[in-house]
Amino acid sequence: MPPAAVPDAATALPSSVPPGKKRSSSEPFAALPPLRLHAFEGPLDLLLHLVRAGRMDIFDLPIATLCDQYIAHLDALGSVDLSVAGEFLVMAATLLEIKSRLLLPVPPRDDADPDQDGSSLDLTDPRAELVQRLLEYGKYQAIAEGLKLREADRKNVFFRDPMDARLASGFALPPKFGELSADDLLRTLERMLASVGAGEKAITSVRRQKITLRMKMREVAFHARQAGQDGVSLSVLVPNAPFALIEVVLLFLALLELLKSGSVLVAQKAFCGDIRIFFVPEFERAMVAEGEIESGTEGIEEAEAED
Amino acid sequence: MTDNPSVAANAATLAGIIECLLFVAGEPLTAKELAKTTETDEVAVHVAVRLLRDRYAESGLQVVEIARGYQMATRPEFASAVAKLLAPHANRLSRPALETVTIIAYRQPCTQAEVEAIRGVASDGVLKTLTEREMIVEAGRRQTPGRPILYSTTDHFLHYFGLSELSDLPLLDEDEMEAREIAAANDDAAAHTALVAAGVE
Amino acid sequence: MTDNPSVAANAATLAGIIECLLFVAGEPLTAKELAKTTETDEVAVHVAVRLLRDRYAESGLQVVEIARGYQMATRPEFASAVAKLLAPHANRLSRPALETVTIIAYRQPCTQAEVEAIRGVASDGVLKTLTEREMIVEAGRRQTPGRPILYSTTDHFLHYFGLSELSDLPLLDEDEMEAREIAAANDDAAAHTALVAAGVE
Repeated sequence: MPPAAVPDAATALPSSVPPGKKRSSSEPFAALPPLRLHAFEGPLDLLLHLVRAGRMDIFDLPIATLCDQYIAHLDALGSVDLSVAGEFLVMAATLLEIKSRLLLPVPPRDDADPDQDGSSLDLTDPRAELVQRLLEYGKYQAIAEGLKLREADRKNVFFRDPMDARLASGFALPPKFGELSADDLLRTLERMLASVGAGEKAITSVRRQKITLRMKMREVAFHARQAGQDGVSLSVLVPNAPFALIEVVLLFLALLELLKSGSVLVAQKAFCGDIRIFFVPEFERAMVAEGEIESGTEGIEEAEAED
Repeated sequence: MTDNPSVAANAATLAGIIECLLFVAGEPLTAKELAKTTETDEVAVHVAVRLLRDRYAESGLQVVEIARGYQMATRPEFASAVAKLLAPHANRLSRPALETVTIIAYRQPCTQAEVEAIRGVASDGVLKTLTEREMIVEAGRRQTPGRPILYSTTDHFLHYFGLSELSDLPLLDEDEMEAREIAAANDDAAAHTALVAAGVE
Repeated sequence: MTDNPSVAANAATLAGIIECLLFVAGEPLTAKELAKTTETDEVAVHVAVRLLRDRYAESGLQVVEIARGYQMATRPEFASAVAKLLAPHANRLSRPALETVTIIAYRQPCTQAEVEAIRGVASDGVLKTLTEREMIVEAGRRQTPGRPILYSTTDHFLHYFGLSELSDLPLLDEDEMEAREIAAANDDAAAHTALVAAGVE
């Protein structure tokens, strides 16, 4: 059966060349279109291609032909990029070695074994290992091809997402003008820390600092109150460099505490835009008792002290 | 058994319940899980699923057996309409990835070195991609020098290829494979054209 | 029209396609969206949906009209089985959340202070939870001192309570509303009953 369609390189392969005919690698097949190595997965892939395209008997591999064709393909590349073609060159060496060993006298065959009739593999044959590898790789290539078909079939079938996952993630809203989530603040902190170039290590010195959370809370609340209706920009509150990391951490914690107590509101007009902090007057606040803020703060400080 | 009308009614009710469960789960549910949730047994579940499948024969949906369980899915003939509604899905696997995952599927658990010995090329990048796509997972280490990482395929791999079990993979009889290989080498140039096309992509 | 077999066949095919679309969408699709995706018109969509509903009469699933669109859903009679499956993820609205979202639904847009005035307890945590669950959303600020945030309900809220439009909320005149809210704050069951009535499954 003639091949329905032959890959470009194969059309030019001189299949009329008798196996084993000597052919200098310095005169590559003139009509051969350049083979792009990146079209092949590796030397084994290229070899399999040559075996198939040349309709070679894999159990009686015409190694000389194969070797010549293989080297011709490498030559056709012109300058060889070692990082790409290293594996291909190793295979070329292997082919040459097999070819040379085939030139040596062949030990007499064991005629008592009826299986050694060419359809199965003679393990003393220098080609044996290569043929094994080609068989094995070809085997997986064939299955991979089958899986590819399954993949295509499967792509025509659609499933639905689990219910809970949809509820959790299906309706994510863009950031809006208004209160931000703690996550947004956390991300802001991460950004700030990243710009300072601080690692986690530096944060271990928390307890040694003279600044307390309550001091920072007072400072933030003061600035927010001073700013009035327009609120104060977070960038104003961020300490100027050089500063201790703890100051940034405390600023973040202070903001969280103040938010929790309803003393301030944090707003961002645009995604990644300026973050403003608004002071909330007492009478507008939720029913969070002043004492609760204090005790909460003290609780944290105690925890720090205990560390 | 089905002569008893109440049993038939029960099977229909169970089918309805299982239909609901498969609908909301959004992932394969095993017969065992279904039996547990419905407080029946696996036999009853299988009967109900068969009933459900019959009922869905005329439907745009189907109940498939996939990744060790049952799952509701659309029928392939409506794929183009559904694809229009949904955003384009993840890229298909490249040929290197396909080859690598095939080797792992058949030889699992296996090491990077084994994959590379068969493919004849470095495969670390491909293994990383496959791990990221949750097709393969690290499954311990081989107790040999260097303690290399062992890889095996995941349930997501089964799901991705529409397989129910690993045993759904074509059986790899060595002799048979050799025969196939010869066939491939001598008779089927077309298949190779496809392979080359895939490689060129 | 349906005498023409090809028209009937087309309607059945369209029903199958719409079935697939509703299945994968996981959110309500409007007749307009369905018509656009299937390249038909809204009349054809409505006919197909009716066909689909007839076919689903015996099924554990149903096609509901919700939040201005169609959606596939399980039937209420199988709720307990579904709940059992989803139990680990089940996350019902707490009573405070239910109360709060009720107040917001009827008075929207309204501020935290208003909610708290009615409920008589601090409600910031509840508002946060409701926002996270996308039942309510911030809808600007009131132009009064402190510029308090205004909240209103979302489409997700409609969906959660099986409402098609906000106007589907049981109508209350202002005086009665006040009375009920006070009752709701005092009586465990009242708010819940009102919402169950509103949720009408």
